[in-house]
Amino acid sequence: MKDESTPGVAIRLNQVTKTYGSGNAVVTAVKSTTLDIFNNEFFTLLGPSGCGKTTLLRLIGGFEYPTAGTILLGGEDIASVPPFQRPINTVFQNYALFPHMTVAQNIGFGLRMLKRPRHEIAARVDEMLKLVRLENLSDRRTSQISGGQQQRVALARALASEPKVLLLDESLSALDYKLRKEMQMELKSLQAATGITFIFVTHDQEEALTMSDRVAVLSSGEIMQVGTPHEVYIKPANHFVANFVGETNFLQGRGLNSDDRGAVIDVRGVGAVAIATKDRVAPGQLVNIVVRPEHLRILPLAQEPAGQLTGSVKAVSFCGAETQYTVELSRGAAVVTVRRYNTPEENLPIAIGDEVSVNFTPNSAQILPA
Amino acid sequence: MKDESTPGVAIRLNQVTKTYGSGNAVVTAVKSTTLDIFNNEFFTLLGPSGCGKTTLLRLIGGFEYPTAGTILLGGEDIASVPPFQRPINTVFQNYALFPHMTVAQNIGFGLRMLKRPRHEIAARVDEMLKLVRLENLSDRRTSQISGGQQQRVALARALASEPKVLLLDESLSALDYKLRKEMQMELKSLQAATGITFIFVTHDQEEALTMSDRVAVLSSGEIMQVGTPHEVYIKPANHFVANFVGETNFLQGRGLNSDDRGAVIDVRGVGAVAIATKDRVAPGQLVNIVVRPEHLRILPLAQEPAGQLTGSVKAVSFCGAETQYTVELSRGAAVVTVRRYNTPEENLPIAIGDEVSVNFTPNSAQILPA
Amino acid sequence: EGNLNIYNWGEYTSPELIDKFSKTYNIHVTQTDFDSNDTALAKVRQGSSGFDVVVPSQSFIPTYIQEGLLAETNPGQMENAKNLEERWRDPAFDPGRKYSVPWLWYTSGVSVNTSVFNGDINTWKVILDPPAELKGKINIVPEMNDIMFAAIKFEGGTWCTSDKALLTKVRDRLLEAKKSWLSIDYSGTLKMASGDVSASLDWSGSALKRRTQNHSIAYGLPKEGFTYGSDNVVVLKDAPNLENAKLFQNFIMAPENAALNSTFAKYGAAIIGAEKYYSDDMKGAPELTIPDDMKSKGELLTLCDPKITQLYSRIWQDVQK
Amino acid sequence: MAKAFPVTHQRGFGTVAITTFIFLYAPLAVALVFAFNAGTSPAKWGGFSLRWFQSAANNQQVISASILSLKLAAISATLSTTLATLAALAMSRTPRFRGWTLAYSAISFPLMVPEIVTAVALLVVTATFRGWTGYSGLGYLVLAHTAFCVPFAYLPIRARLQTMDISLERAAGDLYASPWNAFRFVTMPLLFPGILAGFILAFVTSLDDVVITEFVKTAGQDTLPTYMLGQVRRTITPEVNAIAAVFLLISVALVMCIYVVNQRTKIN
Amino acid sequence: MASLEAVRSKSASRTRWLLISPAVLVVIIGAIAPLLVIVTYSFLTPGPTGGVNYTLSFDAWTRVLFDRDVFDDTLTLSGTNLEILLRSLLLSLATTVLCLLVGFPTAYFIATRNPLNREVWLLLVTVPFWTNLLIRTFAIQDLIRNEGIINTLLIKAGFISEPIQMLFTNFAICLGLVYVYLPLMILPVYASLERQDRSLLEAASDLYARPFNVLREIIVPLAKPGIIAGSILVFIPAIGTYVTPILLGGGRNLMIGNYIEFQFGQGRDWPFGSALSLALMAIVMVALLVYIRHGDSHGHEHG
Ligand SMILES: Nc1ncnc2c1ncn2[C@@H]1O[C@H](COP(=O)(O)OP(=O)(O)OP(=O)(O)O)[C@@H](O)[C@H]1O
Ligand SMILES: Nc1ncnc2c1ncn2[C@@H]1O[C@H](COP(=O)(O)OP(=O)(O)OP(=O)(O)O)[C@@H](O)[C@H]1O
Ligand SMILES: NCCCCN
Ligand SMILES: [Mg+2]
Ligand SMILES: [Mg+2]
Repeated sequence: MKDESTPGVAIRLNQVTKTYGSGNAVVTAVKSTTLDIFNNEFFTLLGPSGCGKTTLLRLIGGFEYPTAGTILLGGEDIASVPPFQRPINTVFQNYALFPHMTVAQNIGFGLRMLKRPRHEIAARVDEMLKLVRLENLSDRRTSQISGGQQQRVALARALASEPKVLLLDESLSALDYKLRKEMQMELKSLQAATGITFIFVTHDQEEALTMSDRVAVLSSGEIMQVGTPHEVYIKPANHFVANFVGETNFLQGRGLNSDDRGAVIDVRGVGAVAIATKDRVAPGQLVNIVVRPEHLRILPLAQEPAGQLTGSVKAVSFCGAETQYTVELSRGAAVVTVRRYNTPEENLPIAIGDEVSVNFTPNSAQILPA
Repeated sequence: MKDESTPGVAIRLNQVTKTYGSGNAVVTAVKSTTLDIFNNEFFTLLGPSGCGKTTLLRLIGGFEYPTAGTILLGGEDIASVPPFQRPINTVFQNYALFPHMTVAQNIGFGLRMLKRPRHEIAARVDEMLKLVRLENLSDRRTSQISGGQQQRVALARALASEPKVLLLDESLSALDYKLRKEMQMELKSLQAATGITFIFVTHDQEEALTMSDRVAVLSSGEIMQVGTPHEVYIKPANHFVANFVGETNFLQGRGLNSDDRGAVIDVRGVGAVAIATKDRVAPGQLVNIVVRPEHLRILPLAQEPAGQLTGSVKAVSFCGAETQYTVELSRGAAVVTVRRYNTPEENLPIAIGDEVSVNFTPNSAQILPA
Repeated sequence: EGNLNIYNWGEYTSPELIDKFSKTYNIHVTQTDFDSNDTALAKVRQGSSGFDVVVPSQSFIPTYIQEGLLAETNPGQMENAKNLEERWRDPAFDPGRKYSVPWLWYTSGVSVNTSVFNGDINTWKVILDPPAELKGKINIVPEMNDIMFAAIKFEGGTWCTSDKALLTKVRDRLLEAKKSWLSIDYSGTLKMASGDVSASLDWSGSALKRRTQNHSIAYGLPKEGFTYGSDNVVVLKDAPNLENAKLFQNFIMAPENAALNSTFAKYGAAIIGAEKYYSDDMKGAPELTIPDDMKSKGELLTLCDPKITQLYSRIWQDVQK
Repeated sequence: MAKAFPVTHQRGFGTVAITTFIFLYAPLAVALVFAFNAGTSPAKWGGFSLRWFQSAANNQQVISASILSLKLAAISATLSTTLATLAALAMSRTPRFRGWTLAYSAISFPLMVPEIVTAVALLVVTATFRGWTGYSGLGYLVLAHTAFCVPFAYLPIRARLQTMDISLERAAGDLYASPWNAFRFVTMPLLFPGILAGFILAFVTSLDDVVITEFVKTAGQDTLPTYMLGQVRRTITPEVNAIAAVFLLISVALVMCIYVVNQRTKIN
Repeated sequence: MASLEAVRSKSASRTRWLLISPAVLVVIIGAIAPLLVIVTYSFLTPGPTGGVNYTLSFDAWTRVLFDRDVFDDTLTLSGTNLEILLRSLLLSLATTVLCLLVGFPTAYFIATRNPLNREVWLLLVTVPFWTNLLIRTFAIQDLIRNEGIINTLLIKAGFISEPIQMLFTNFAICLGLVYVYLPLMILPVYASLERQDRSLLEAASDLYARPFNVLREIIVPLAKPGIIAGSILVFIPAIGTYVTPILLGGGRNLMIGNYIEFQFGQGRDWPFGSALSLALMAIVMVALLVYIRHGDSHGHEHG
């Protein structure tokens, strides 16, 4: 069953469902998921713990079999191909390096299993060691190298046999902050250098946004949104995505009227608020206005006439580069968070208890069904 | 030895040194440190791993004895007082809750050891449970409650016997992002409510800045700077503090001239740059100009005449709320990082390889000796 | 050729004898020890024990025969049977020697370390109502019939009595005496030399052997009555090596071979001409003869009626636990 | 000035511990010393000599008992380790399944029953079987030993498997190793210390057994322990100590062997 | 597709049982089935020459608790059987308690050494354990006999003039059992102490607990699973012991193990022996139940 119609697709998931258990205790880890992942793409599966990311990866890797649906690799159904025959390799979350082998033996393992000639293996291992900059550690045991180095060995090992697709399960979660940032860069450039399709799993939204060409946001086994990082952050498809990716303020209201260029929403306790959107909002429809904290402007009320929203400051939190203000809007409309960069000279003269005006431009808000 | 001269001081460290090991393998964990921590203060020890934070805390708690120097509690030398007689309690990093006791038994443990009457203990435990809002979990085992709840039990347990000083060692590090933010707030308000001196240890600069009245920044067993969060971020005392607290760009140059209102620095490959500072810079003196990434402005060179600095973009990294630009300044002056909030409409038309102009105002930079 | 599995009392088989037998016939010999006739019988009764020859006391031989445990090897007709002493040639327990060959003979009495106690030792009192010096230093060999015999005689009864009143006294006597006993142990007599034990219900040869190691040990035959008897080599019906077993039966009836045994275990052989091969310490040893004035007190031990034996055995169990 | 508050210090525990170690070693030391006694008492020193080693080496019964002991231990340790390895692999490399608890209880059963009970039970059964079949060879002992060695072999193997990361085998599969190759190149080398520990534990357990052997053996099947138990029916001489010395040496060597292997191959 | 998953799990299940069954089978044949046989035997009557007669009877079980008088066959609560059971129980409990009293501080001592030395100390505990049981028991015998080292030293030192009778006493049995099974106590207790989080001790000190209170309130309660495991591991073999009473008890201080053996040997009463074995099993099972109740709850019990 060759599917010639989609040349650019590396992996195609077709209505894939995976359930665990039986009887009353059925857990649906992946719910009829359909998804195309393209060649040469850095694709990320993002979602909270337990949403099914690992399961999806394991389905692709062949460690689990789908309960329903098909998985195509390069257009070919791979249902009956066991893991050790799939040209798909995995970088495991804990690296899973073989402790009884040296770095070089680890990297060469896949090729040895593929019965490649010795000299070819040796050459390829050298090449890989160079790629991940570990030439002089080739004879070390994997227990004698640092976490970051182990991660690079795991990568080299998975890449050595030139897989079509590389799967990475939370490969950076165990690293500390600095090392993690570094490895993000390295992964990104390795992907660019090798041109292999990377499917990366993380629960860290910043990591997902920074690294990926496209992101799929998952929740409870279902895909909520697939798009570029920018799309996902700026135009979240639903409440879940808006909330999970970045910090967000929600203002509940009802549609007043809407046309091609925007809508006017009646926010309880605030009044009419104009939003630039192409979506139509039916009059009376309950919706959420979504605004990011950094898109809100805050000013002392005394200093300036009231804008769209007014409220009183509940908390001011100095975070170095930024200050975060927590504002309770008047008449209980909502509690919103505002962030702004600190100026070097002084902080805004805003303190806890102050009355403030909070504004945003019509362009900076989104509308989502409530 | 009562020291009456300093009524507001809760803990005084006087030339405290602590070394581990002997012979060739001596490690100096704390180097002749002198420090006053005031009553009712939320004081934070901030520094990278291994800088001696825990050691300092353990010295105060009585688990280690200083190699040299004295520690005064309320003006009294406590060198020979064992931990179980010091009115100082600790919230351990891993909470160290007694797994074989209920929440209530944990909280009452200290009072029980102090042989307080039963009814007094019961009353105090109830009070503490209320304080940390865990009334209905009092009979749970500590293994049956969540991380955040455990942390609150640890707090309540340490507070129950009304210590003079509370020590908290990386008490939030183990929590996940959301919970951690929440607990920061709670800790802060608990400190305000009880009026007890909190000494808090963290390696997370954002946490330190957000929570503390004052921060001491440590490096290799020495105090680098003590001050309010704002002082430490905006006026770092030295290169280490500037680098460790927040992200920073350094531009190396030599003094040209300076007066009361500022200095002009000759930055290699850039030319004269004016900085608003009260510090005098001798002509020819090697200095670093320190600018925070969020205080740099970036614009396409094509769009606008060149500002102070020009360079080409090496990397653009989308992080959701912000985008980070890595710019290599012309003539190899430096590589700087620029951060700015994303606008909702579109990103800046700046891509990798673009020539850009990078500016900052004289006010937004600091000068530090190189 | 082949094997021979011997099941015998511990410390009762001369290694030289085994060596010699082994070399003569090129037979590999294995030995297992037992410590009482009851243990041996129990093991043999389980069946398929793998043993070829067993050496029970003559009192048990009728039981072995009745239960069909033995192979009829007719040792009385063997070449060396001519060496049998007259009084062991046609015994009541095995008329015509159809099954058994005498190994060694013994009397059952008490050995005492005279440096600890030098009063009258020709009485069961030594172990059943012991003087203060011996309390807590007494060993009893775990041979039920011997100890029951001693106790019944001490209480003035006759062997195989079923008189309840007397047996109650016997039981009480034993229970009382047990408090003075240190151990109920086959090797207890062996420990006399080392000082742990100072008096024991014992057998003649064993007593002699101890005396050669510790000269203050003496053997007494109780005037209340004592038993004598012999241990006999029989061949089991399910013996895996029947022919070798027969060879062995014949072999030990040769005087010089019987003497090897005697010299090792210090008991008297039942074979004519064995004496001249005895070691010096055995020659004229008092342990090996029954003095004329005691001859009337000696009884050849027989097993009682099974009902009575069962009664005795339960008394013995009560004492043991 | 002390360096740190001694939070783990408990008064008197050190003294008790040292006393305990003396208690553990004093009898062994005495027994060892008397192996070199020239006299005939295992308690009264009569000068130095190696005569009891010689005497043990010449004692036909000791030699054949030793050979049987070692043979039995080798056979039953090999068998039980093999069986335990298979079972441990199946029981810890798959998710919990129905019957897991049953299988686990069965395997650890011999650990929970007092030896004497198993011993008399086996006595009864083997006696009957011997009667039926007429076979009275080593088979009964091998079976009995293998059975009670299974849990001893199983425990360290399973412990090793549990600390062994299952993702290593997955990684092997991911890297084109067929299930057999994954076992051969990854599972087996990593499991080896556990298997070795299991084997040695089973070996020593078999070598050490008195009670079950005593009840199951038939004529000519004395192992060294049952031969030594038979010592209660013989004169005790330092020959026993000499045998003990040799066996102590073997045990220590085996323990050291496990120790070294474990040190070398700690899973990181 | 669903069937593919099903087929895989079915064949996996078959392989699994193929791997497990040999081990289980051997244990069944070599340990479990014989036990079932003696369950049957305990309800039969003794054969005249050992073995059994196939007639149903509860006599064996009756005799576990009651005595038929030697002379008049009246049933009374069996003083002697109970005495043996009680002695076995007391001796094994005393052994367990002594092992704990000695073993706990020892385990604690090892657990508080630095990690490198710990392994060596632990090795020192295991070496005697791996030495043949008989060898160890003989060693004790040599040590405590009247002419043994201890008595000789005491006499030489002038503390006593007559050797103290230690061999062939209950004390000797207890000493022997403690000696032989002590490592079985130390190892699990050590395991639970070694896992203990040092910061819990610091937390207790921080909260005004003096060292003894730290021991009582934190260390011991948290080591409870190890203590229970150790106690069970010592108790089971101690109560069923057979060799030690023979070698150190001099055959006059019988324990239940010897009494059982007696029934299969000289006593020639297999049903009664079987019933006694099963009674012993029952005691052990009760002990195990206690273990499962308290040992598995991770010691989160507080007294
Ligand atoms: N073998 C299994 N048996 C039963 N349920 C399972 C199994 N594996 C996973 N699950 C369940 O399936 C769901 C998805 O699990 P999965 O491991 O894919 O989540 P995840 O997104 O990787 O989470 P995490 O970020 O915590 O790793 C969860 O509810 C999990 O409990
Ligand atoms: N018991 C000890 N023995 C020897 N050196 C020690 C000991 N404890 C700490 N050190 C050393 O002292 C220095 C300070 O350690 P400390 O634990 O106080 O650092 P820290 O700031 O708390 O680090 P982290 O953030 O990693 O907890 C380190 O170099 C450490 O290696
Ligand atoms: N020592 C052997 C004794 C034999 C008694 N019949
Ligand atoms: Mg996962
Ligand atoms: Mg620390």
